[in-house]
Amino acid sequence: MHDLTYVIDTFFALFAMVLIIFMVPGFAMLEAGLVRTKNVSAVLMMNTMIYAVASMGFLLFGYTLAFGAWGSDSMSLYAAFLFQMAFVGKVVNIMSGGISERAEILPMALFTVIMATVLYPVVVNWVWGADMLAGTFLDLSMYDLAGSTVIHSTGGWALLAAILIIGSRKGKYTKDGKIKAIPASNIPLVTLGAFLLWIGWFGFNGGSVGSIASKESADAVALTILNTNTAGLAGAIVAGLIMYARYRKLDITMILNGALGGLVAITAGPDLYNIYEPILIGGIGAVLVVLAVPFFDKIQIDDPVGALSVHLVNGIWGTLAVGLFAADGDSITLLGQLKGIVAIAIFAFVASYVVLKLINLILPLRTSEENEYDGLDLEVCGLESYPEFVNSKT
Amino acid sequence: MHDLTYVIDTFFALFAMVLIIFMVPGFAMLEAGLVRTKNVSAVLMMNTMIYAVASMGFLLFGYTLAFGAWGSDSMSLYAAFLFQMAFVGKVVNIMSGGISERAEILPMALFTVIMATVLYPVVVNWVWGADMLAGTFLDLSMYDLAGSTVIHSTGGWALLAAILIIGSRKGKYTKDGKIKAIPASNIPLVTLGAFLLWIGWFGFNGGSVGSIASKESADAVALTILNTNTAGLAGAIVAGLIMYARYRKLDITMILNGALGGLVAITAGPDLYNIYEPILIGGIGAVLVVLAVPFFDKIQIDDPVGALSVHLVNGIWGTLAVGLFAADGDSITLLGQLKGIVAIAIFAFVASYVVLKLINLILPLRTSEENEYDGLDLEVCGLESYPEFVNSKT
Amino acid sequence: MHDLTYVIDTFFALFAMVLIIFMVPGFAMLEAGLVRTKNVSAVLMMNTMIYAVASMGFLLFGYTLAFGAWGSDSMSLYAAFLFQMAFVGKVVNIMSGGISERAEILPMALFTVIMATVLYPVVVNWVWGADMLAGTFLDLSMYDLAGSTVIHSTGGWALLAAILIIGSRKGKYTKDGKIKAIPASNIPLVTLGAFLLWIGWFGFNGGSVGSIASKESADAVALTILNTNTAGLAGAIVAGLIMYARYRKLDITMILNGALGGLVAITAGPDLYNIYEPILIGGIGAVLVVLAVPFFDKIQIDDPVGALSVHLVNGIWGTLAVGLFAADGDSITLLGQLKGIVAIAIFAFVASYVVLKLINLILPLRTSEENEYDGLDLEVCGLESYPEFVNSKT
Amino acid sequence: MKKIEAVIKPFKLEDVKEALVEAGISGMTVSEVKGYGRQQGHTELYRGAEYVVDFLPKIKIDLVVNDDQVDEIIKLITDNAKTGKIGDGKIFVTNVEKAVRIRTGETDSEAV
Amino acid sequence: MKKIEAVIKPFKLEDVKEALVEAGISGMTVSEVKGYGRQQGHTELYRGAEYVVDFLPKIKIDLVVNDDQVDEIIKLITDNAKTGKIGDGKIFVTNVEKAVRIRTGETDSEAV
Amino acid sequence: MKKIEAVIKPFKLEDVKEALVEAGISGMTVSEVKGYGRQQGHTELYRGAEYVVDFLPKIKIDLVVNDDQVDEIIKLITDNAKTGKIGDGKIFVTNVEKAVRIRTGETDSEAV
Ligand SMILES: Nc1ncnc2c1ncn2[C@@H]1O[C@H](COP(=O)(O)OP(=O)(O)O)[C@@H](O)[C@H]1O
Ligand SMILES: Nc1ncnc2c1ncn2[C@@H]1O[C@H](COP(=O)(O)OP(=O)(O)O)[C@@H](O)[C@H]1O
Ligand SMILES: Nc1ncnc2c1ncn2[C@@H]1O[C@H](COP(=O)(O)OP(=O)(O)O)[C@@H](O)[C@H]1O
Repeated sequence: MHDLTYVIDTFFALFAMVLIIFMVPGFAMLEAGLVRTKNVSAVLMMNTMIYAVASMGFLLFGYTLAFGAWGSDSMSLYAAFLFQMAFVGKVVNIMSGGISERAEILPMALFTVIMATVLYPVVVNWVWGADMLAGTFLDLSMYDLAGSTVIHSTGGWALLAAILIIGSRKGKYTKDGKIKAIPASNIPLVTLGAFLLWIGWFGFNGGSVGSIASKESADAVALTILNTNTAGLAGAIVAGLIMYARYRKLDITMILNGALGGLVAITAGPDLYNIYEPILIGGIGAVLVVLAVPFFDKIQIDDPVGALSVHLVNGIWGTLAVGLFAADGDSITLLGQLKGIVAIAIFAFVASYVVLKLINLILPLRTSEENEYDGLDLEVCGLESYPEFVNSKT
Repeated sequence: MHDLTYVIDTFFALFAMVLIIFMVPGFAMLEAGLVRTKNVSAVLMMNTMIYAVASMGFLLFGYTLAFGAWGSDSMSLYAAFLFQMAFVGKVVNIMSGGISERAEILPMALFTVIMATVLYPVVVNWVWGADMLAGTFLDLSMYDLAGSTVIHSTGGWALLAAILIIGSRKGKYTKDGKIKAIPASNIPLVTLGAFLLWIGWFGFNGGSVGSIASKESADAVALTILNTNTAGLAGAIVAGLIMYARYRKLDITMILNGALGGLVAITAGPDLYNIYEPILIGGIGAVLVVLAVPFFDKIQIDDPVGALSVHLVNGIWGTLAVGLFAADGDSITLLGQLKGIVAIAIFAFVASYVVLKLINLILPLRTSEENEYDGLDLEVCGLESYPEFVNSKT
Repeated sequence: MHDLTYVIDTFFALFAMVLIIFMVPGFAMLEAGLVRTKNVSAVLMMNTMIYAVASMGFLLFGYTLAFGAWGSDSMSLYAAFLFQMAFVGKVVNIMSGGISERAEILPMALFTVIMATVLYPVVVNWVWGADMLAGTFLDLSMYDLAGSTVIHSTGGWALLAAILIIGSRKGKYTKDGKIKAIPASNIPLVTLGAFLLWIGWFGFNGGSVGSIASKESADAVALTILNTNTAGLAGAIVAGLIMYARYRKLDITMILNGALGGLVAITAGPDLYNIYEPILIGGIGAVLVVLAVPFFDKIQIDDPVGALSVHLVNGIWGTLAVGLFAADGDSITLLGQLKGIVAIAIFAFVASYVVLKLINLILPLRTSEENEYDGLDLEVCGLESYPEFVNSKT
Repeated sequence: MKKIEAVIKPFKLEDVKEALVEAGISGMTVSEVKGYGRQQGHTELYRGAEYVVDFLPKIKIDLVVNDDQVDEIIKLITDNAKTGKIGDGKIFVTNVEKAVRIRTGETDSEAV
Repeated sequence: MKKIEAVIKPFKLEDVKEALVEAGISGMTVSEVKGYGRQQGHTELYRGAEYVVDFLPKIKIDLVVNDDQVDEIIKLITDNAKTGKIGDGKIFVTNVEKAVRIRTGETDSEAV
Repeated sequence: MKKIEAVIKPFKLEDVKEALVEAGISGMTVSEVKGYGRQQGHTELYRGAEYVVDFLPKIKIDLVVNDDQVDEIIKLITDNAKTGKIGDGKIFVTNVEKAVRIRTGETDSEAV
């Protein structure tokens, strides 16, 4: 009997891992669709290298740092590793999208390595893993099933640090402080990417339950996937309603961002809610996205893909939501959630800021003005993404 | 032991559901590729909102209406729900594609809600579910494993009703009755979408077997997926052969439509056939598509994505095929199949027609001539789908 | 108990098969992105028809030829068939990509049928299947888990034969022997395709272990998928490093080719290595790709998608690697691997060459110069792939 | 000979072409351009930020004709491209000193 | 009337347009072209093979104005399109014999 | 100075460009246009409905040269763009009154 649960949980972890890997093309397509044509290949290359470098770093060092040792009783240790590995790149993905169209590649690659092998593993160790700080006042009791804070906020804080250092794209804000919209170049790619992410999320959250091989855990997994999906649905609907109310337009990019915001928000506790609460949690997630996108623009934090609004803001909201809707007065409390949010915020932001500043001294993070105008594709990849289509560089 | 079959069937239902969700980007990419560039974002938005609104409506009301109550002994009730939920949007998808490039969004959103929460659940209740009409002369004995009639024809009849009310795209037919081809804007997207649908179909039909956790049901699932695939293969080959015979051209859009037609045709009984019959069933499906596309054009039923030919015509054919190839003289009869087809046809067409006519009184279904010329992207989403590519609006 | 392992292995085979089917759109998108816009639909049609025709041929004849008879004790025979069927098209895919932009469709369709029903099944019979040559001096002891030789080299040798017969694209090499780059038309499609292939590879290799339903086989499957992924990661990283060292450019097309090269290289023995060896095997795979692409160009073997470098070269390397890293002195030896490589090389190349030459007599493989200039889309499919985008034919 | 350059609304191209062909014109060259003028561009919205697209898509027709055809052609284009709404476009006439048909080497009025 | 054709670097279009509009120009027609000139194209790399892209993207502005505005407009364009680096582009002036506004039938200087 | 406008078949651009460059021409501007003419467009097929694409892709080369170069250039273009089949295209010559190099302000024959 034990053998079969071992088999089923291994199979399930592999299934979940495969779904998460769909998020690699998911992020790549989403971001390639959101940037201008002249930066598309650079963004695709960055996404590919992030997956490669971050996963490799996690194999060589990160996993041991996070979990102390390789090993798993309940499933194949290789499957357990693969599932965790599938998460790593996401943290850096979240960040790389937000600084695209102006960041140099080499320093970002360096940061990817540091993030994947040190910063993120430390966060995982702290919250999910070996817990090196157990017993100290920094021990965290935060509940964060699949990483609203561990993945999404961590990536978001690193992005905020990077944007503060690197600045906004040339032409995004006029001298007199007006915002110039820089539209997405390929909406079908954006949509495809968003849905690949959505599907990947079923593996992300469902797999985080850790086992499916008993009646209870099968129910927990199914509930988790149901609630994950519901939060995404609610996010899309609410974002659509707000856009329609304000502009009479059903802006598809905002609707998809709303859905992704809902998905981030549910990620901390999809197994804890009843089947209706995710409507509220995802819906509020979408409200936050719709408010945050223009807010960041107003304070001239230039984030071409909306990653801060989706991942940082909703990473925080999702972690809080667990404290609000699922506190049990014992292991899960609003205060415990808050403490976790703040502790990780400080660590992720400060560590990223310092590391990026140091890298900036040796390898400037910002590309030259000329490269930025010509587009990073030529500089970085040496090619054009759509060479046969006449296009107007802006 | 029972626990493990519960676990395995839950896992399998989740696996099947994930495959079906790939049909959401599948439909979106297929339709975004088939319409002109100026309507691409509107179509993508519509597909996204259909998934969101229809699934949410099914969660809040539709499921209870269809199945009487939540609950399942053999697997997690959440997984059972998710699998059924994954079907809902498809019915509306089938319809929305066929009226794209000229339909207003708001009335269609309203119809989506009504379809997902009332019309489709009634059909499900009737054929698969709680069966409110059991015992009356309207009780149906039709065999329809995964919905050739319940999903595809229902969506097709609703589409036919909509096209009759809404009319054809401006410029599609000249005053003297000639047909003007309006070519697809992006063939790779069409192909990608068709294959995502194809893959989703494995979950659609395979999952409809309902269980995999015994030797017999494992065989039934595997046979179902094999036969589903074979019908798609045959559809592609036959459509290719006909196009080549008639025009010396291997028109990829028709080949893909042929494959989809074969997949619709097999859907009523993929578990009932031997491994060769699907070649015939899918092949005839493709013949029907290749004949139906110009036929609908001739009678000036303007269906930009070929949904009537694929889903309605083959939904009918597939349901009939069960009666022809798999009648057992007892529970499955040709007459029983026919009765089901007709009953659902009348209900789906009349109900859709009436509801759409009523909606049309308050919110006109047809967009203004100017919006149609400029493209719905600007009107509906406020953006262009490929802003950096110079294109010629036609 | 036996029933449940039957169920689980059936489920697992279906899961693996579904992943492999993602390689159909994977190859299609990769190749559609790599060719010029004027040949995109022809390439998509070819990929679709290859899947359809090759799979159908395998259902009707090929499978019996390869395995002697239908049947499986350990899982549903339908699932066992489906898993094997999913492989077939790949062999022809590998080949069709490399001759695109100049090959006529009909003769290639004919070759597809012969390849799928005779040539490839003979190879499978020889290495994996009924083994008709058992006992003769041609009996092979090569270890090739998922087909570095059986699939990738076989397809590669057929491609080499085809390119030798068919020649290079007009304009690719100038009269004075200079190479003219013909750039890819759509880089996001290339990237999407590569990742769909990557994900499909998990099913390809993982499923080839043949069972997951015991602790040992669950470990073997998980290790296989882990090692498969690691080789891809290493391939991407090493290709990136070399391109940067040589040109200061991180050419995304080469990075993706490097990853695919690594994946091909690991395919012969992903279950035999420890978790670090794949880094070396995949890394060397990428080195070989980066060297082979310009090498083939230099000797004027024109391969638009780099299939020879990825599949043929690394198919050989991967099979050798098993002899180098995993020889056990008994059933697996370097010599045994070599013998397998050479035997299949001779058979695949000679048989393909002869068959293609014969076909060439009746139906010329090469399209007319005018069709080549205008693009195959018009000739073959009768349509344009992106009709609304102004583009410059080159 | 004269070159007539007409900038028109894209959806009028089909009508204008038909009219020109009926009038016996045997050739023309068309390009996609963007026009700035009295006709105001539309406002687009991108993730909550509105912006004005002030260059509108137009079609430019280049047509070389004999001097005596100019007025007739101008009338034809005007009649068929007019909607009466702002943005209908302009016609400009310039002098062509020489015309050559590449295929045959014919020149001037034989070339067009 | 004269037609001013200016071939400029694409990223200067915005500046030039603003300057023209401020100077009271009410219309212009813009197209995307590729330029060959002293400015060398860049080298691209495709899977290890380098190649030169020698046609560079440029923007062509067509502007019909009254004779007396020509010099002022040329100066305006020159000032706003200049970067001082090779490839800034050219301005050509040709004579326009007739202009018509399609919407109203107005001609010549009333038409532009 | 004269402006030479040549409408040619796209696949001849490379040959024409090479010939012009060899002849010492230092600049030209190229655009993608669609041509209607004696050359019949091809028939396309879309899901069983056939339709004619009657505008064919062409390339337009704009080239401003000194008066004395015109004939030589016309010959060069004619020789290199000719296939002898219908649709080879046309060359039109117009007068340019003024030319300015934006970078330096040089005018007329120094500007081209
Ligand atoms: N002075 C000009 N020079 C060149 N093109 C012009 C000029 N004025 C207008 N155009 C072109 O004509 C188009 C229509 O002009 P507009 O002022 O919008 O309306 P109308 O044609 O009704 O006067 C513009 O979009 C532009 O392409
Ligand atoms: N003789 C010419 N006729 C037409 N266009 C020209 C001519 N010479 C240059 N151009 C255009 O002007 C652009 C800039 O010319 P170039 O020689 O590169 O630099 P500069 O303008 O600084 O002299 C070219 O890209 C081309 O579009
Ligand atoms: N009167 C004209 N004015 C402007 N362009 C023309 C004219 N006649 C032909 N053209 C251009 O020349 C191209 C070739 O003309 P066509 O009549 O097809 O063949 P040919 O050049 O052999 O006479 C056309 O596609 C069109 O772009």
